[in-house]
Amino acid sequence: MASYILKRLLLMLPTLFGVLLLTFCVIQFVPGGPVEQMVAQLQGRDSGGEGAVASGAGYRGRQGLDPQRIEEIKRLYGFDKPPAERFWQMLKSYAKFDLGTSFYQRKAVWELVKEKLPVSISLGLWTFFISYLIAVPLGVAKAVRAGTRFDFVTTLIILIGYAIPGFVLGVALLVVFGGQLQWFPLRGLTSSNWESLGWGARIVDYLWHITLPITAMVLGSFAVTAMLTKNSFLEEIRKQYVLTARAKGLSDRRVLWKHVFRNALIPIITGFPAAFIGAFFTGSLLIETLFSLDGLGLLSYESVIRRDYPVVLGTLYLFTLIGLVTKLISDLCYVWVDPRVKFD
Amino acid sequence: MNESALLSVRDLRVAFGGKAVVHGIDFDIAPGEKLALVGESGSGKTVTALSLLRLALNAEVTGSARLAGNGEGEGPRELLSLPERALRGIRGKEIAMIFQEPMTALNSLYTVGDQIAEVLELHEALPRRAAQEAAVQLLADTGIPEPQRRARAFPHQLSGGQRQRAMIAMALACKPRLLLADEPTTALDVTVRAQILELLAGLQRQHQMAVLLITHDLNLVRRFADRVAVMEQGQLVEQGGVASVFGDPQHPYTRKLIDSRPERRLPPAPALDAAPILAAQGLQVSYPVPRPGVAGWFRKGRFVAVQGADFRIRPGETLGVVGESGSGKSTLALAALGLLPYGGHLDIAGQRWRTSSTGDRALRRQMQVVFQDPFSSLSPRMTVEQIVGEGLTVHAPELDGAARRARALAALADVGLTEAQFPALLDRYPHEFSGGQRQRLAIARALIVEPRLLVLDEPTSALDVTIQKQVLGLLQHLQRERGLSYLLITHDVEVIRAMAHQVIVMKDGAILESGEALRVLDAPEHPYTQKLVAAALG
Amino acid sequence: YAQFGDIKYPPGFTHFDYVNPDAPKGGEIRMVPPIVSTAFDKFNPFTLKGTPPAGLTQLVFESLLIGNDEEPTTAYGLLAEDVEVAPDKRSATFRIRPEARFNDGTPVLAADVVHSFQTLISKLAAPQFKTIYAEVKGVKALDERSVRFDFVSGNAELPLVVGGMPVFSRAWGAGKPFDQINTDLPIASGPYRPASARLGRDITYVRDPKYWGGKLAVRRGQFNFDRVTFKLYLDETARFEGLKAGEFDFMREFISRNWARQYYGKPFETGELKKQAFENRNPGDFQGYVINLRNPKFQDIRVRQALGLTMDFEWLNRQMFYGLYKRAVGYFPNSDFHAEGPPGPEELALLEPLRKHLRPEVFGPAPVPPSTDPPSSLRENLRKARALLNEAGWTYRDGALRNAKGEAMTIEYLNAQPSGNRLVAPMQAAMRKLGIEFTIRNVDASLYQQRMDAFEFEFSSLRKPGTAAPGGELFDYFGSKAAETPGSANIWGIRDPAVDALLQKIVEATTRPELAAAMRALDRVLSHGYYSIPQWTSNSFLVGYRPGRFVLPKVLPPYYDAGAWAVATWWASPSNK
Amino acid sequence: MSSSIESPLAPAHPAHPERAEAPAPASAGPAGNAAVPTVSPSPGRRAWMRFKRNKLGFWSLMVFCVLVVLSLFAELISTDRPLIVRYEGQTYFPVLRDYSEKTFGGDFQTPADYLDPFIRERITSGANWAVYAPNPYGPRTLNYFAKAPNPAAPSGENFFGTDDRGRDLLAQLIYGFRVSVLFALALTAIGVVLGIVAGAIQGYFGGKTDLAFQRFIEIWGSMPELYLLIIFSAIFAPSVALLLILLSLFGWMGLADYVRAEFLRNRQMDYVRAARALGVSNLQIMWRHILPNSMTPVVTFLPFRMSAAILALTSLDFLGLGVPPGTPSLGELLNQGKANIDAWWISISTFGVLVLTLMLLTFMGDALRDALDPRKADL
Ligand SMILES: Nc1ncnc2c1ncn2[C@@H]1O[C@H](COP(=O)(O)OP(=O)(O)OP(=O)(O)O)[C@@H](O)[C@H]1O
Ligand SMILES: Nc1ncnc2c1ncn2[C@@H]1O[C@H](COP(=O)(O)OP(=O)(O)OP(=O)(O)O)[C@@H](O)[C@H]1O
Ligand SMILES: [Mg+2]
Ligand SMILES: [Mg+2]
Repeated sequence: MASYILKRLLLMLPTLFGVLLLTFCVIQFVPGGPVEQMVAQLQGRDSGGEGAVASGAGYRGRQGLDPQRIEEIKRLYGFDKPPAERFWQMLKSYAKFDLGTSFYQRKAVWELVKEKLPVSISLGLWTFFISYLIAVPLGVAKAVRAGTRFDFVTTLIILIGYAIPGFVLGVALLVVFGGQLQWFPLRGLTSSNWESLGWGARIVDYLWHITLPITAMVLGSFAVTAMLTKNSFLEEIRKQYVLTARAKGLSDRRVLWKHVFRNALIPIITGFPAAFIGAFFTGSLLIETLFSLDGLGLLSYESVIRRDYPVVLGTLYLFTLIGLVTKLISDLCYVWVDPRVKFD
Repeated sequence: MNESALLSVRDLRVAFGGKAVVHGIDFDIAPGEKLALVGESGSGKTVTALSLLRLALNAEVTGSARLAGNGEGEGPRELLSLPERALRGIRGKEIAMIFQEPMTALNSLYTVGDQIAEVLELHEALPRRAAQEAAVQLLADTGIPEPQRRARAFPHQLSGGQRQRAMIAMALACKPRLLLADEPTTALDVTVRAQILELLAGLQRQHQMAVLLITHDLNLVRRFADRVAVMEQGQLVEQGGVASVFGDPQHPYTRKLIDSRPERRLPPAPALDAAPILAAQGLQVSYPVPRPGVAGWFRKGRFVAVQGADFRIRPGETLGVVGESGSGKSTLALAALGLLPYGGHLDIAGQRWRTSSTGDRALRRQMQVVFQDPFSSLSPRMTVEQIVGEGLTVHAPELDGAARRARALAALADVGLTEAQFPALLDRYPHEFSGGQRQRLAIARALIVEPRLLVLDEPTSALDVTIQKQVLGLLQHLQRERGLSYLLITHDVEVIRAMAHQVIVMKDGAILESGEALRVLDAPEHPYTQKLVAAALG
Repeated sequence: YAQFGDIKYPPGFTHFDYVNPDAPKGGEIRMVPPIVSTAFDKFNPFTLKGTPPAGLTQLVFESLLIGNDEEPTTAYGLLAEDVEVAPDKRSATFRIRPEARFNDGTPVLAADVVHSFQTLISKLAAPQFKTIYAEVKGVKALDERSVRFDFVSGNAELPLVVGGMPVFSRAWGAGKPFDQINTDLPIASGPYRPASARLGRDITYVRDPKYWGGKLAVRRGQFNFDRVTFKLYLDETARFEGLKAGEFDFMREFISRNWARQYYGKPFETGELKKQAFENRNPGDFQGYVINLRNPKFQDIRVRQALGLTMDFEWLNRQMFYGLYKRAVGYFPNSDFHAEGPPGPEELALLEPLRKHLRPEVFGPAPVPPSTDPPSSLRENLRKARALLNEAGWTYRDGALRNAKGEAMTIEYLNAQPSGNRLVAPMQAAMRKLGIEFTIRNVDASLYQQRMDAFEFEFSSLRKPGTAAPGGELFDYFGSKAAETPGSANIWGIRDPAVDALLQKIVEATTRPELAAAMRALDRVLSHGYYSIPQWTSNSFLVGYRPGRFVLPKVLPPYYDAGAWAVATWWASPSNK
Repeated sequence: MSSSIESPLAPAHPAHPERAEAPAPASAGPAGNAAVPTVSPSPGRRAWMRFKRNKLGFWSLMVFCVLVVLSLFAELISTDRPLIVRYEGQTYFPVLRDYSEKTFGGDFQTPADYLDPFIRERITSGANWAVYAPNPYGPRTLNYFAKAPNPAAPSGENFFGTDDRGRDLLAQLIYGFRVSVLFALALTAIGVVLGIVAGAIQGYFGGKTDLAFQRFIEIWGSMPELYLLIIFSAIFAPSVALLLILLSLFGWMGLADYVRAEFLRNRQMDYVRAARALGVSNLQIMWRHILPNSMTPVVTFLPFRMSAAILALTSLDFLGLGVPPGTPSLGELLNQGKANIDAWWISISTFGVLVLTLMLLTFMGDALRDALDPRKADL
């Protein structure tokens, strides 16, 4: 086993390399790089939507950039060097866990990620816990009562929850509970006077802020887990060892939770570490935008759209690394949960 | 109705999807009584036992099964209509059950120790540690060597007999008032079997435990049971004291049962110098086992299950393998088939067998196997037609669907499964059969490809004597006609006597003795063999 | 100082007409920035990377001169008490007020001005400053409080350009390289300073009680709030709900549909919120669909004219804009640069020499975009369009509009804002009636930029911000040279000697009437070229605000930006404490 | 027995006295008698019977099929072209053929717009008549002559209202359903096949194959999908097919993980060993023995993958990478719903269609699972 782990750890190096290389290559072909982005921003040209109202005059002077200025910007971004050299430099600094700095923000990628973590963790972990805590028992209950009205009604409910896209639900929640009823705040993770609050009040304030976004995210996340739980349970529940367990006089609950659970939820249990870690590092772009939360979802999206390559590659590197480790952990979990499984 | 009875069953009927398989049976068991239920394979014995605990899935059960009060404030209870909750208090505690197929009946994700301890924690409210220790003790009582280690093993790491003993330990954990033992000793060698019977008898004496013993082994019935009930096609055709029934069988089926015993009608052993179809030299197999402590993280221990085995099988010859449960017989067979990595040499029809588990197709066709636990070796989502016919699709792809069906039906008929008996036989799934029927499916599956060598791991353990006779007859017939060779693993000395030319005796992974079957059985040299033979005659 | 010498307020004036000089100080105004950004991450608005908080330059940084909302080409002394422009307009000398102070109490000196200028044109600052000050040769501190800027050419606009330069203290950032100054609070001379050094989603500015310039005429009655807050919302729906929920006070609406459909409900009924359109006379932006002349099929003016006929503005305005917009006409709407009717004598004087380059129609009335109001109708317009196309050699056969070579007329609309798709749908339908296949190609912003820079498009949409003081930048938009320069703003590919000549006249204009005449002539020529299909325009700011908390000045200035105007000239009502 | 509740844990026979009589009549009922067929149905038929036994699933399948078929004939149900026109003694079939406007006395040679009041007037006045489709709008038809600004609330003219550019919402839903569902079916089918194949290979062979394949998946999965889309959209004009290809390149990985896990577990089973001993080829073992026992996650994910595909179709729209603009799709309607919250008819109706689709798919999935599970009794 130890040798297997070692093997996997060693294999991470080529994998990381492959990931970076591939992405780096792809990036070379993406039309419109950061230089174009910046130039567009500086020229203030836009294609005009509906909004047709005069904009106020800013600084006076000629707009537009001359080629010399554009060269300067290129140098600033290091685009004057050939790609191979840039890639090599990048690898060297990544080996030292130096992820570089953003093109658009005066911040190291590390710092950016760190900054966004509170939001992503808040959203991710809560959603994760709530959805698992509800979905798994619900799935079990559905399996036990498969085909009954309960099963039907809950299926209906979770599917409705699933079918409403998070952002539509988010908007609805926002309008009703934020705008109309004003029960919940509309944006952010904490109030502006958070610093001055006591501990208890801080917690309340925090929970108060995350209620709506979490609700919007959670509702759609049950369905898959619940259905998977249900179906796996149905698969297992008819096996012979269930009979044995019942012949022992175990209560249904115990049979389910102890014997069937472990067998049925192998995929879910083994996916757990990955999902758990994933909860830290994934964001939800639309919910973050809607509730003005500054999280990783937004960061990744914006960096992709704005061609902020250091952030794109840096976060990719970081997350791939974490992803690889968690995948290993979940494979190990798999062996741990099911002693019959062997990888070789 | 018998007032003194511990359990009295009246007009019990069981049906699956409208088709009745048990047609109203009545019987009583008195406290401390040992009732044997014998009968043809598929006659409804298992279903009857399961119904008593209301564990028969998809089954419609009617009738009555009344359990007497336990003298601790519980009055008599009607098992078939008791609320689930109350029934749960009875299951495992007052009535325990030993299942027929121990592999599938154990949860493969928990160690056997955990599974035994669980009952104790539940019914005796023992703390965890104490329960674990008690579990080890129970395993030891059933005669499992190294019970400490085996308690930490997962079911798939145990031999068939060991699993069965784990089941027994689990059932006996709470010293139930009634034990439903469904073929509890099929996978056990005679010495261990004697030990188990001793254990049961002890409990029965001490706790007035009643036993409903379902078995095909008439010797066992003779030695163990007080009374016997004979079942045929869902009907109880005869019941009474062992002596009276066996001494003076009334029903023709009973008579047939008693008169059936395997006959030795073998072709003469081939010449000793004939080229062997299978030759093993210094065959060695070991399993990785976890080491305790931190060391286990880095290195696996190895448990040597077969050690330096030499044997050879010539065409038309049967090699019998007998030996203690857990001595490595199944391991030996799997290795011989190339399904396990092994050390040493293995030659098949003069060709060196590759260590890889895939092997090549042509050689595969020459060797077939019947696994010890038939249920788990049948794909749960394939129909009988697919299971039995599969060998043909692989090895005789030229046949069309209809021809395949015909061949499959013929093979099934050979082992006593006919469409007349079982409507829609070919479209059934394995779980819809009884233990013995599943075993016959496995045999049919192996025979249909007409191999030259057949590895049979306890092929008749779940068969009643009449069917057993039929199957053994078939095997002998094939050997005579086609010169088939068999590697036959069994605990039943009578089967060996009837079938084997050569025999090897195994204990603890090593071959103790080998030679001409009749010679070994009649004049055993090794003390273990002597004990074995003595116990069988016992 | 005035570019064209037309100063409204004489020396010694006390306040601008559009402010209330006696507005009480105090209270708070909470705003949202009009553009969406994720977070504020620096206090230095002059470097390339990062996002400074909204309002920073207006509230914290002051310049030598300050304009007002009435005269676009005039500025008055702020930090400078006096400005002298050399007769040849090749230099300007500013004298700094002795009382001018930075917010750390130190006086504003000539050296600070020089420092600011040098910093801004250095590599460390954002590159556009270098472009802005390209025509400034250098700057020199003459004495402690006098500073002279030297110009490359005698352009009358340049004193305004340097006068508008933000001035900050040399001490800001304590000697760090300029691009490292991020979270250091700016040391500048404005009336407000950020309330805390923490950056993030919101920013509050507090009024500096020691602000040096509160009594100046150019500041009198302005910047009355004690606190100015900007709050960030990442989502437009959330922002609007925030307005309704009372999280902030003032919001501009850019989408007519929202204005018409969403600005109602309880808060509006109770009067807590008010929706109001504030008129302005700001030079309107040009906004229109642009046609790429580089493509042979659009080189025929009749084809372009026919395309223009397919747009049914009246329908759009009725069905989609709730009647809030007006049809845009010409390239410089809502200003005195807009050409109307037949050309006036000054224009004729400019056009006459170019007659050989011009089509005769140019000397007639300026073109008016087709209307579908009765008696004319879309059907009528389409008939005309068909006639024009036929003349140009395009006829309908085999299921498409084809030219002599049998090529079908297809038009691809390159678009970076999918929300705009709905607006071209009717045009698409109308073109289909003519047999033109109009497809929409959505691309992401970067690709759009790249394609536009390379002029690889057929049909697109453009917004050119209006300016009250046009100048050399027009070469970039309409000049022949720019048509060949990739990345230039002449995306039409206009190559017209007449236009070039008029552009030259514009930069050479020395008086405003001269400028205006040249601009009108240009507008006329461009409009007659049918290079674009003008879209729509509006001359009011749509604003939702909380009337209970504010008192508004009585007079509306002509040229202003709604947000800045509110922050500067509104004051708190008694209930706003 | 068919009437009794199929609860997996509760015994199938009466557990409580009050329920005692329930099964008896059932077993004596027609189901009980018909239970001894002499000619047995094939396994496929038995699976189908099990499927049918799940009423909900069966009816879901029926409804779904009807909806899909109807939407395939959308051109007859919802189109701006009249089905039949009788004009000046001649009969025309505009649904089937293009007629130029000139045919009906209009000005243009291009195909006529039959909703134009001008044309409408001509083909319905006097002896002329026209039969319009039940919903007289096509997917791209602007209701140019509507009275209310867009988006307009439901009215007699547009039963479901119009969207934000004045297209009939009902037509949008019908065509959007068709595009979305067909796209989703294709994407799901491809994804499932690829996912199963990849997962099966990894899980079954394990060891080096697994290691190598997993690395490949890791690298492949980290490919910046969005950039690829941007690159491709710069090269090719976006189309549904392009999107289908690109999305299928990445859509299979999640499922592959689950299938791999199931295979890793099932390959250790005795029946696999038995098949191996029989000499069955690896492919056959995977296909016949392991796969049927590893289908749970696949069946579970099917409906969800479908709906994810429906959403994916337009999640990229705002980048300009989605389907060609103007293609009706449910995702686009959802986006509109968000942008126009006050136009409730857009979100509600789209959402209703989505939920309905998802429900039908899930219930079908349930029934499929039942059908695949022989341990579920078949009558
Ligand atoms: N789930 C089921 N569905 C349909 N038929 C079944 C089912 N389980 C058992 N049967 C049938 O019921 C009959 C009785 O089965 P049972 O398991 O009781 O036999 P048995 O007496 O224990 O036989 P054996 O000695 O072979 O184990 C058999 O014919 C079997 O085919
Ligand atoms: N996967 C495994 N891992 C570790 N030990 C194992 C494993 N499988 C079997 N063993 C051990 O190997 C020994 C031999 O097992 P095997 O199954 O060959 O016995 P057997 O002779 O067939 O016994 P029985 O008659 O009870 O079936 C037993 O002690 C068993 O505990
Ligand atoms: Mg049985
Ligand atoms: Mg064995």
